[in-house]
Amino acid sequence: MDNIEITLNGEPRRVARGLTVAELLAELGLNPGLVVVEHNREILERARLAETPIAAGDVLELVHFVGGG
Amino acid sequence: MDNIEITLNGEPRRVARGLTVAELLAELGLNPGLVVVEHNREILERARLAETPIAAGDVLELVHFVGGG
Amino acid sequence: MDNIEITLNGEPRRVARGLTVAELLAELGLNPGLVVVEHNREILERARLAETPIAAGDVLELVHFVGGG
Amino acid sequence: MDNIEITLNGEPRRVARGLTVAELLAELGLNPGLVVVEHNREILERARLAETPIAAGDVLELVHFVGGG
Amino acid sequence: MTTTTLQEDRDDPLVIAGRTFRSRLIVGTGKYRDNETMVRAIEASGAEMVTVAVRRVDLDRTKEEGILYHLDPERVFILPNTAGCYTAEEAVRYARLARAAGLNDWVKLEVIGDQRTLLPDVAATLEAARILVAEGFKVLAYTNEDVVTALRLEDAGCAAVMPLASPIGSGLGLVNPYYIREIKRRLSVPVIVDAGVGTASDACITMEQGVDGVLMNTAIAEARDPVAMARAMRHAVVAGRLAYLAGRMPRREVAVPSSPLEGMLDAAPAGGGAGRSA
Amino acid sequence: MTTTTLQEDRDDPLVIAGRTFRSRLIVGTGKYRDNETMVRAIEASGAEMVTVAVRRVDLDRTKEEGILYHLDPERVFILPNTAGCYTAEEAVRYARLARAAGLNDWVKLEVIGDQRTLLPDVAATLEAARILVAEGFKVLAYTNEDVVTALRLEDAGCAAVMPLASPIGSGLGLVNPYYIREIKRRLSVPVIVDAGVGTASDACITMEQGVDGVLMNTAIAEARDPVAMARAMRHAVVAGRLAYLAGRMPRREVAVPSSPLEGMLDAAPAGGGAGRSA
Amino acid sequence: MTTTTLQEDRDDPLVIAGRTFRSRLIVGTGKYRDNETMVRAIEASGAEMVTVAVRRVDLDRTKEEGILYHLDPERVFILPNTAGCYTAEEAVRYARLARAAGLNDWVKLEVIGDQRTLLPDVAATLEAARILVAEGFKVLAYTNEDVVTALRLEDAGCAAVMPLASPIGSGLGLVNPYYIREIKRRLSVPVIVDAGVGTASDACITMEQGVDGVLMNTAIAEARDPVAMARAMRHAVVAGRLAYLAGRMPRREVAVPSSPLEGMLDAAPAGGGAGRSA
Amino acid sequence: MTTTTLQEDRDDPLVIAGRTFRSRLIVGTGKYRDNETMVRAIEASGAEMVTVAVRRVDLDRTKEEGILYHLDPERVFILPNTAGCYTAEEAVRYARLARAAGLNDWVKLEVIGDQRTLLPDVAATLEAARILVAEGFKVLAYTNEDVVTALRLEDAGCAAVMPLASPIGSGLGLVNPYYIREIKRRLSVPVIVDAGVGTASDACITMEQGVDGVLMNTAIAEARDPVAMARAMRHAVVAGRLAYLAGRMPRREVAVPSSPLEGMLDAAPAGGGAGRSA
Repeated sequence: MDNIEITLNGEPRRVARGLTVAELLAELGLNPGLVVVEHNREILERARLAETPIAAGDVLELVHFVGGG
Repeated sequence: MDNIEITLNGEPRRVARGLTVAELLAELGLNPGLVVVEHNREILERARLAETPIAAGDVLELVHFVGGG
Repeated sequence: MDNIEITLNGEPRRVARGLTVAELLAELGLNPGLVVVEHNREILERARLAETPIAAGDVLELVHFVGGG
Repeated sequence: MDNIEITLNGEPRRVARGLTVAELLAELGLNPGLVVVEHNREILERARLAETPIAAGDVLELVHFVGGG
Repeated sequence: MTTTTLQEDRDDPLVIAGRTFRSRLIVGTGKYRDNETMVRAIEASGAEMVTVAVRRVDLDRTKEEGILYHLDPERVFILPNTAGCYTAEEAVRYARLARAAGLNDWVKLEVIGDQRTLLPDVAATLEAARILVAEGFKVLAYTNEDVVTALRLEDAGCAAVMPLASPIGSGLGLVNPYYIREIKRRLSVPVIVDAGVGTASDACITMEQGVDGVLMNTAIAEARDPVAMARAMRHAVVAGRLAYLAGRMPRREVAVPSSPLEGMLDAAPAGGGAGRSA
Repeated sequence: MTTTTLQEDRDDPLVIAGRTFRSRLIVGTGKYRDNETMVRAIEASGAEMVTVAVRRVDLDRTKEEGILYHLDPERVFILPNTAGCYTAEEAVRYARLARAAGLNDWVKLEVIGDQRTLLPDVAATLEAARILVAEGFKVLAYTNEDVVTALRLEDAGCAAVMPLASPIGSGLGLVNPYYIREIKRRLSVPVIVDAGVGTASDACITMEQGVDGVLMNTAIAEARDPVAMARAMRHAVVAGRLAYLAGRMPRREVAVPSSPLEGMLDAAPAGGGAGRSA
Repeated sequence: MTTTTLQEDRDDPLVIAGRTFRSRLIVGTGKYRDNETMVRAIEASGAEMVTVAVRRVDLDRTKEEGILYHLDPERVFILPNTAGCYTAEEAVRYARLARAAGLNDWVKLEVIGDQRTLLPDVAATLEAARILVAEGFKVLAYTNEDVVTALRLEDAGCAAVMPLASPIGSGLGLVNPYYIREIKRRLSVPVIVDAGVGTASDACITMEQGVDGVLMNTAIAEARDPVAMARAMRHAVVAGRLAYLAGRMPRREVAVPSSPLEGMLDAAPAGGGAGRSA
Repeated sequence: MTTTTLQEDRDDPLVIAGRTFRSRLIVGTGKYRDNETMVRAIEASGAEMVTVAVRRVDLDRTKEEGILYHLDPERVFILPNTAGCYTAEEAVRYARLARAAGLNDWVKLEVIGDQRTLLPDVAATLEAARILVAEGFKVLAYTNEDVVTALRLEDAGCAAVMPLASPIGSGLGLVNPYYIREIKRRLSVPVIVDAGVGTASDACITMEQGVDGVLMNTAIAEARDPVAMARAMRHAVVAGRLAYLAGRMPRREVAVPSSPLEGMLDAAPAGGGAGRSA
């Protein structure tokens, strides 16, 4: 099928063309409520996860809170 | 009346001849339960306060507990 | 006689018109070798003390080394 | 030849009967000026080293100064 | 068993950016051997605010899930940090990501200037603080013991200033009480001592300087028994705070008896004096 | 308001001469501005044992009445001291008078050797201890930091040995932790550090050495707010004890981050780097 | 009377900006009760470099004349400071005036950030250092204990970096040996500890950290006998330097005898044992 | 190269039992890697008195010969010790043997009470001191920091009292300056601090307390470079002594400038203020 390459958390990754960020999170089994998405260095509000398609070459960072001091 | 001189807590004092230690405490308004009596350098048990007469020249120390560290 | 007003070490002072800085130091009994002169916020080299006239309104600072830590 | 047993610095040792302490030191190659002799728990003055014979069972301690704090 | 209250209520509460905390102890959530120990230690510490870091989700799921699977933001206030950032720009980026998580707009600002000591880059910290304050963040700024920098962080609008007791994770305790007292004396915003505490007495001494609170992580997480140490720290912070408020006795080089001198008995007649031996 | 238990119960109780105490803090009753403050401070301290002195009754009634008008021996254990005694004979006399009061046969043995420092006369203390132990007293002996003397007091049958932290009433705190740790390491009977504590952190540090308890008077009585300081001391003793049991982290001269190093985002593209300023 | 050399020569000399000094002690010239005491104290200190301040000539002649009436720049190297400056611009102005005096192009750069503590404004110090280095000055920069700032001052081209031991004139000694050791470990240019020394042992401890030198003024000028203290400081700096080079013994909490254990005599026969008393 | 005198002569000399010493440093002769190093270290230390131990001659000649093969009693005063003795009787025996060597009738009296800490048995020390003083010995008594014991040793006729700074060979330095100051304040005979010094600053701090001298062995013998450390100690003792005599400045928590406040130039016209950056 038809894939595109993106950079996800620093790693190259191929995803289906036309996939939205929300779909990607679902595919990754991530709870959108506990993850923050940075899309091409811009923070992507949760409200816009479903309406934001992923384009070839996009740089996505998925972050959350971990133990720290 | 007929008095004798004793030393009470380091001070000379005249008391009635024949007075017992218990009577002295009563005279001084002291609660025998909260005072310890040393009679001529010997500790006087409470049980014997009433039967112990005071003789001329006796040295009596009346002590109790006070605040201390 | 004909005087002008200048600011010398922060104080207003009247000096003779046409006086040079070198003459002023001499008048003040200062050894030019042990004093540094700032003339209108510019450092004045010793070589130029004699050729530099003082004009009305000039701001002169005469400094030297003192005890310090 | 005829030997006797003594205790020298805590060790049993056989020496010739009639040997003096001075002779023992010489035999041991010790400088009498740098050694102190305790003979049967009594300090033996240097002056008496030559006149003091060693008897069977004697306890001799030969001490000197060593490095210490 | 004996029960009592920690009496934090006898004291004014700690108020940062309008939010009230009864506990003056803030704890980190890093370096615990497991999440269960972390949760129990936080509980034992009595802390009402904990720090967390912002990191990438581990897509391989080999590592633990996010901390919010273990902590309830309703029960303990979450303070995101910018730990690991070496520039103002980087710290600002992490702070924005943290706010986007939707919990609150607070940030423990850390801009490190040196990898070996983890001491702050004070100029970059100041720069980041100004940017974040302008964006409406409540900035709690980690800094060194320098009162000049502390005053500028306050001027920049930080909600709290957090000088260190000694380097992060060192456990050296409060090395410079003079500087910490001076910072507290000069600032109006809360002063929270952050980093360097190694054991309970370090926390106690720190609070005795009059600061508003203490933040720690390693001292609890790396103790042999983190839960017991967390409880120790809770008591130590209360003890130090109360001692500061109570006002200590003066130090003296001459002894002063605690029992009265008067009222002693007449000494034994000469000839006795057992105590004269030796 | 937040409530918790002091958790003294998580720890083994302090046992002296077969008697159990949950609190490891023992307080004196001297030098208070008034009896009401003393009573409230003792209550706040959570102490279960208090020391008292033996003195002549004041026949002119100008001075306060006996302490037992204010303290209930049923609620707090009374430990009579021999404060102010300079010979073994004198101390023995005071101990016997104290026992004759009928409360118990315990005594805090003090034989002072020097008026300026109030340091003990160790030879006389040892002599008095032997006499009193032979008479069936439970002897808690005040002594200096010398482990040799401490061992002999234990050999003499003392129920507890009480080395000082620093001179009585000095508030200098624990001057020689090495000696105190050594005494604790070497003795089997309880070691109670007596005298010298000045503020909460002093008590906390002292307990962190592993000793069994702390005895103090001036630090509380001479604080600006004795009741608050008593509460501080209660927490400080628990904090120090728990920290000792928990096992502190190691001290390091190199910093160690509390937040993970992995999982950081890719750095900003070159050209950014705001933090590079200054 | 016993004579010896101070043996500074056994050590590498101190080299700053290509200039060699055998003494590692630099002294100030301020706060002396009179010039004669100052001159004698400098002589006694063995210092080869002294600091001076730049101030207005007193036109009323009420105050003392310039310091150069008392010090011979041929015998002692003059290091002008920018003491009292609160901005980079001001400090640069004073440095230029100092250089115009024609002695040398060195400057002890001080930009103060706070009047109460006299702690430096590190950002302004860095800014002034860059300007002065560009103008060819040999800059010896007074700074705080922050290694991040110290590294930047080195990067800026300073000839020496001078962190403080404690605030100017405080006499609190070396409060933070960790930071000072770290600065020395990380920098290549000479590290001179400036300010805070109060007595000889402070100077000795400071040198034991391995730094290249110590600068002081108040500790000598305000001693009861400044000349004797100057001599003390000379010895203390040499002692600390030599001890650093010699490498100290390890610290131990267990005693180790200095005299041999072997070679002891056989003990007294039983029944003796006088020492068993007590 | 710079030369000076150690100026010990500016001070009153140290006088013990009528004998005068210009150096206030006494060194031990034990634990050196070889005799040549010992001899050079003693020379470098400037010490005029050294301690030695009394031990059996090694009849197998496997061990080194007596110390007098290496030290000239004409050049350095020999002080025999009773190190290793655990009873008064034993110490008296060693002292008599030492005197029989014919050098002098001095003894450094040591009666150890505990093998782990090498702390003295004060009762046995006192007993031995009385016996030896009665036999005409000049007794220099090693003791702990207890002023009560120190006073009794003086009363017993000791020529000097030698409290420790910390346990023998520990290198922990002066742990309890209060006690040492108190002993010095109270005694009339010379007070020599014996044992515990670890590096030069320890010796300097010790002398700053006002004591008459310092005795050390391990700090020099176990330094990486014993000869350099010996020289360091020589300077440190002189530095500490001079600082004590000079009278140190007061400690302050507020800074005080070293350069004059008056005579500053008029500030730059507004608009300048480079230093306001950051």
